[in-house]
Amino acid sequence: MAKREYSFYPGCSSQKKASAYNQWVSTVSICKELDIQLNEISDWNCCSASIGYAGGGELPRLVLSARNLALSEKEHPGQDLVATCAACWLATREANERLNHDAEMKTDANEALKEAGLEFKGEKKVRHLVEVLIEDVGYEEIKQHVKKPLADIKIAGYVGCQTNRPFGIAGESFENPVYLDKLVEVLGGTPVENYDKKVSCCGGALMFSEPEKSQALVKDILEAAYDGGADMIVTPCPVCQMNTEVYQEHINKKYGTKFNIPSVYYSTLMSVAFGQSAKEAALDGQIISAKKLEAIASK
Amino acid sequence: MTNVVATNQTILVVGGGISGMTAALEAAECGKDVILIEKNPSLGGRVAQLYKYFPKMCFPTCGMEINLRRIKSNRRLRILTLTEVTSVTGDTGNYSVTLKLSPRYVNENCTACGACANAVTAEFDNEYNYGLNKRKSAYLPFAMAYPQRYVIDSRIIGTEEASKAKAACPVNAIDLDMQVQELKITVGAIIWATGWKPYDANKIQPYGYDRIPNVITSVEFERMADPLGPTGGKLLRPSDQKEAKNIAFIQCAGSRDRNYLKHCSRMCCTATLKQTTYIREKYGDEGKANIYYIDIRAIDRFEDLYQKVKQDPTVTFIKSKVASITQDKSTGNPILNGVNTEGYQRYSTPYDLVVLAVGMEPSVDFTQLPINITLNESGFIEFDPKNGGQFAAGCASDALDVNRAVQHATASSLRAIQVINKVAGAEA
Amino acid sequence: MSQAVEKYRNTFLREVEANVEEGQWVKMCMQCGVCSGSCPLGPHWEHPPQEIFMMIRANKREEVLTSSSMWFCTSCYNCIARCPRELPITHIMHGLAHYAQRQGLAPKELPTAKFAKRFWDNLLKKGRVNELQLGLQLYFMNGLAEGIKTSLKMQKVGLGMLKTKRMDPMEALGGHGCKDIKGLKAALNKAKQIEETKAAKALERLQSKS
Amino acid sequence: MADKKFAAYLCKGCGLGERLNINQLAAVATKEGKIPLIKQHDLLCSSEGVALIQGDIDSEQITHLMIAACSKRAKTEAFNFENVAMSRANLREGVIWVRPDTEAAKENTQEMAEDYIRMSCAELKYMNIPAPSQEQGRIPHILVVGGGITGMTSALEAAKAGYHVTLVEKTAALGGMAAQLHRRVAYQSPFKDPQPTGIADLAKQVQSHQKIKVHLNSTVADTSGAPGRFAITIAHESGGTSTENVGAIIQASGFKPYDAQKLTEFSFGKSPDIIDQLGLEALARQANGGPIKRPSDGKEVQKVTFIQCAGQRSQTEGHLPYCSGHCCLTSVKQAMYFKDANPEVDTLILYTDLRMPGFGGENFYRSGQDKGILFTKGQASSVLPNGGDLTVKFKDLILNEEVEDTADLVVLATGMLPNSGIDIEAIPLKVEEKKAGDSASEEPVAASPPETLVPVESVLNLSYRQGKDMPQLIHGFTDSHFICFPYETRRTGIYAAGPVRRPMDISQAMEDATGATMKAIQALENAALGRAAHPRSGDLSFPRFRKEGCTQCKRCTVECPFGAINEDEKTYPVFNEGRCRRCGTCMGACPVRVISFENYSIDTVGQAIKAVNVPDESSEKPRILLLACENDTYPALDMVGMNRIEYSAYVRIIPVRCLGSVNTIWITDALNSGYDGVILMGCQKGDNYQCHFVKGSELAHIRTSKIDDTLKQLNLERERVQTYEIAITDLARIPQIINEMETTIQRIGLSPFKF
Repeated sequence: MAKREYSFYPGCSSQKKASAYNQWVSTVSICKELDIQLNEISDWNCCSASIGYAGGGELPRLVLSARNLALSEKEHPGQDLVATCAACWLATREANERLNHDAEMKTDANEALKEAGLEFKGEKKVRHLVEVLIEDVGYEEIKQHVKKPLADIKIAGYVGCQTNRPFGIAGESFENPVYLDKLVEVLGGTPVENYDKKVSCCGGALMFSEPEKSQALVKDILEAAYDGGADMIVTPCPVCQMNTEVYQEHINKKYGTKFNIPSVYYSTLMSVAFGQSAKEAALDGQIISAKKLEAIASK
Repeated sequence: MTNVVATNQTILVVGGGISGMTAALEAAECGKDVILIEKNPSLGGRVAQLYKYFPKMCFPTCGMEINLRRIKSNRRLRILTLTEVTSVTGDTGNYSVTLKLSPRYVNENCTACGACANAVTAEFDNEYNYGLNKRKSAYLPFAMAYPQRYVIDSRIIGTEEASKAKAACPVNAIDLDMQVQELKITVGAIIWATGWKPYDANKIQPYGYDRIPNVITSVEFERMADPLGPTGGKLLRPSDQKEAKNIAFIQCAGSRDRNYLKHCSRMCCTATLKQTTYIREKYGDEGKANIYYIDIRAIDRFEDLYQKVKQDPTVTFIKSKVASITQDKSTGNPILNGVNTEGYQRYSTPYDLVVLAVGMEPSVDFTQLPINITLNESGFIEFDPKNGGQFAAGCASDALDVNRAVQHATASSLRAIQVINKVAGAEA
Repeated sequence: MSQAVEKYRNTFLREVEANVEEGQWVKMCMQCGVCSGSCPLGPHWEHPPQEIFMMIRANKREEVLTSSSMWFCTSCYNCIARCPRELPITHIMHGLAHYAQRQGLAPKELPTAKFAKRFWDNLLKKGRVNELQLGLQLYFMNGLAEGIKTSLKMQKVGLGMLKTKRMDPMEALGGHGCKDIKGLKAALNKAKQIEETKAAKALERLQSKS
Repeated sequence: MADKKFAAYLCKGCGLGERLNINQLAAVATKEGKIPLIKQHDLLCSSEGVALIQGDIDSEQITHLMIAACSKRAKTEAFNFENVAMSRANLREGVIWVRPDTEAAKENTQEMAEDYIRMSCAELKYMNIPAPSQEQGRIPHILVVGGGITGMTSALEAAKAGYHVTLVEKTAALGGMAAQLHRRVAYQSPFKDPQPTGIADLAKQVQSHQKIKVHLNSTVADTSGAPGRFAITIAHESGGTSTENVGAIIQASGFKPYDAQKLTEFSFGKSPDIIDQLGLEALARQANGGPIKRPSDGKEVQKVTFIQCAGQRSQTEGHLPYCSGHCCLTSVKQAMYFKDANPEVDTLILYTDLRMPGFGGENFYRSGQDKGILFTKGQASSVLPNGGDLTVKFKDLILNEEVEDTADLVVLATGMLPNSGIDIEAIPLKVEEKKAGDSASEEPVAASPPETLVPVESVLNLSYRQGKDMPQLIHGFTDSHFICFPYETRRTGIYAAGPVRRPMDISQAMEDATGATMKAIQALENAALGRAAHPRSGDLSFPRFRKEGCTQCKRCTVECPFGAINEDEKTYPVFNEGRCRRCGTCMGACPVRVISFENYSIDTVGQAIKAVNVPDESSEKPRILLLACENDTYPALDMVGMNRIEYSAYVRIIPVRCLGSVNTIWITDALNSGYDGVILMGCQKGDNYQCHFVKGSELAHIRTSKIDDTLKQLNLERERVQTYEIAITDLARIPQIINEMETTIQRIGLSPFKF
């Protein structure tokens, strides 16, 4: 029996060979280290992120999440539902709260779910893995697992939007959450102080439809990290990670900048600090390689 | 031991700010026995920290002086400072109240000569100036403080500092052995004039009060404008002590906002109008005031002040709730970001200094006290017959300006007298 | 000014309340503008949220529903977090976009509208989103020539993703999916049906009253 | 009065003993002050010190004592002796704290202290212990003028405290404006819905209360007397009169609505569907919860537009410059009438600033929004009847466009005008010539001249020399000018309450009524004891007048800021002690110096001035007299001392009750005695006056401006007398002014009047 067990909703981007596959890999490795067992919901579906609205109405979109919750309730009773993807977590938590708050809506959702032979009860807590790490495991315990402190690495904690608003991590402010900074410190690194773009939007899903407008936002985020002397950016969100990492060349071309800064998941950071291998930390998943982490991992 | 004579024909007034002083004096000057308690070492409350009053731009110390003179010449009124209520039991016309008296460590021998302050070195944040400067650990809270007696900060008790203060006193006024006392009294009616406190600006995260040095609160600005304040009346930026000339005011900072205070704090609009005149007073045409507002609530004849300020070409009004404040790292200038909703114009404007017109919240959380009283959603005391012989006066009842608070306190005084007269069976 | 009679009536507001996600909140806006100032893509909005709310009250149905503005919502939730009146602005924007689309009034050539629609369709197919298919569709949504141009521009990104095993070319052909896709589809169809029935009823109620 | 027995006590504490030669000061008190009993003490304010003094009072029957220690504002709890006259020589804040502790400064500092001893002794000699005025008695009875919600509340609150009330209402029923309302704005949590006005119930309570006597169809025909002995003549419509003696008066004469006919741009009067807020109340009462119908054709209103600030907050001629405070709340309430009856009705409120303050206001606004009221920040420019409908033109300030909209009904949120009676300070009005009642008959006439804004009927009919009604503050309202003292009026014992005092809503008016009742009760209780009302509350002194010297010049009657002094048939002043605030303005005004107070007189100050030792010319030590208003300047001087800010050792300071009490004889006497300069410091005057007695500072400025003639006669430079307006915060400025006078004297030379 693992020390802690959760019902797990990986989401589309964390599937094998999807854009956040590296998050999945590193998450698996840190959970192993911390003795956390993530039980995947067997037949989960997409949450529609925050972009399904053109086609899907309010109720259909809620039903998507209600289905996942219903499955989790059925398969993993008593376990909190945990997600690693910001959008997945947000959509699921939102659906959970709204359906529990609005009896009529809940009845409607269940009427729809009946078609799939499911029922949403609304008895689960929906949590982000970061919450599990901070609240259930705690900084102290994480610190005890640090074998290779991330010495001399300056890291900009980019929290982004959806892990931060409208729910956020308990006790953190919307405008200046500090949990990533604290985590960086616990892992032996140096957080960038006053990183004032830490909760700015990267464009999210609009990177696909409005790339230029979104890249302008990413440019500011990267610039602020550079101004703060960051060696790399750390983020909890797959969309943030991808948007800050993969478009740097486009941005450089457009704005004449010379960005080349790695953007990593907090799970990758932790994995490296826990002394796990580059592969376990999914460092091979970096398009812009995190050389300083690689150096530590290979020590 | 402090001795207090009180009966069920005595009125207890809790809070020695302008409302409490008024309520107490009106009753005492009507021949009633009144006990006025104040948790701080001196009377005066929030108004003692104001530089000027709107709309006349007169000085609160002036009214304080009159009220102090009334207090000094009234034998019906007993004042206890450093005193708080810890419990209330009983009912209309017969309340049993427990008071907690904290030690001042200075007795009535004190002549306010200041020798103790000269002797000590330890300093603490000056509460009177909202922490904008330091004060000694033996101190007179402010120039007009009444009782005009020094205070020894309890944090130095038991240290060498305290002994130094004691040794320096030429009149043997320092008594370091003073202890907390508990006092039980009987009173007929209670007036809660517990007042307000400025909303904690740290909680208004988008405005970065906790992160951007040149973002300050309206109460701090008020101290800054005061020639007797921490900056000698200069409007100095905290980041570099440079004079701030182009200043933005953000209205409803914490008020009318479900994230913070749901209610409108009423006085902030007029207070800001007043504060723009400070800028004019210091710089003439060289200064600039920029007011970001939702509605300018300059009610009744305060409208005159609004019209006057509107005429001033150095004052600009922008209908907008500022979305966020960022900081220009090279200059330290706060940058206001948002949208002027009148005609939709986006702005990102730097200023030398930003003043948050912070809202008012009740200074006492009555839900945390063993006191049975009806509160509204914002924690203000509601007028409710169930409150019996307990009445709110001033800002304990709602966000009020000084004038209205005094008016309300005067009314509360009569309500208490009605209870007392009934107890006394007084037929006119 | 012949249309004067239409203005500042509740008609459109009621329609929004009946049809738009969280539409009942629109009336609570007090025009402070904090949402408009908080939006990351704000400068691209012809009408920022607070103005859209005012337009709804001014009965500007056509202008609102044909607007491109709400399609610039990145779902960053800044507006919600800061709104002093508790308006779930993000959701209202999504709801308005959805309703505009349903009414056939959404601007046809808007990239986000197309993308959002395709996202949903992609999702519907297998219950999970196929990033590559979605991406390819996206690049070609503006026609073949544009698509090839975009593909080339994005080529390096794609290669990077491939190399780091964060993209699977095989996904273009099939890929992940829900096992009970039938059940999921049935549930979604039912949900859609419930929603549309309710909206129709609400509209009927409205029309019978006025 | 029993024999005066004098004693002086010199304190050596707070450094006085080290800095000053106390024995020498004692010698001055003995030799020059002629005080028989003199004691020194190490710390006079200590319990031993106080006991020492009290012991002497008890055993030696001391009646007059001089304390030479700190400022008279300090240690008041310690030096608090009953039934004695006391003067205090301020050696601490006034001498050692403002002088450098150097050998070089010592001589001048000691001279300063010695002079203060001389001055205090001289003052004490001429002081008497005041006995209360017996002119009035205790009449636990209050007159309330006005039977609206304010008046009724006042009456009930006074009765609840055990006082009798006579309520005079000029109409046939109680209720006033509030009786015309359908509902009132929510006044308690959760502040969501319009509430019953409760007027009928209130009226019933008033009418059935044993302690309240109601006169309907009646007006106040005459008010004479003073607090504690007001005599009221009440005229009844039936023709008869009755009289009543009351202790105090509450004026709750309310307001009248602004005449919307003046708003031609909004076509008021051109269509019955364009109404004001009271008009809508009538419609709502008619509908009584059902659908509201428009007056023109009885059609159910489907769309109503409210125009806020109609004719208000505007500098346009004929408009009201102020905000009436309640109209936003009222319009929201009225829109709720429609919404509660039928949520489908469109209700649009056009506002520029929505003023719904406090906890309740904001909740009520939210509730209005929740009910579906549309709010638009918009500036209305016109309303025009258009067929059956109305066309409203406005600029939507948010959408930034000119809009032409239609409505079934338009409600103009017009303002309120106070029923404050006659503006006694306006330039003599022809209004005064008009007979009461004239105005009512000429009501609907168009093109009204501006002076009809001034009500022509007196409310109180005061038989006061200064006029029939209370002076108005601004825009016709009888508000107090003082932030800290909202019930201050310039007619002692008469308090305004409700919208006559300031624009306000019902909740506020009820609160205001209660506060005013408190003040009225207090005024009558203090009058009974012969005590002054605010701000010298408790003061037992009042002006004593030597009729034989009086020249009937009327200056005292004209200048009294409180209208306390009438004239008898021979035009001698009649003082009305109960009305007097004890400021001393009459004393300052009197050219023949026949007015004084027992403890503050021409002599107490004049002799102190003369007691100062003026050195001869050869010493080159000038003397400067500073007459300092004790309200703001003297506290400021104390704080100067506390902050150890130094100033010239040549100044001698005498606190005065108010600059208005300064009689020019003091100045001429000072100059004649060889003072080189005289400074007067009082409060701010003018429109934004800070003078606690309203006119005192202003009058002093006028009087001293005339002193130029005297200076000319004496062949003295005009710079030798200066008058300043000082604020309590002027800690830096006061020493500067004093030092500048020293410099001036150096420049122009010492006075030639030294002996």
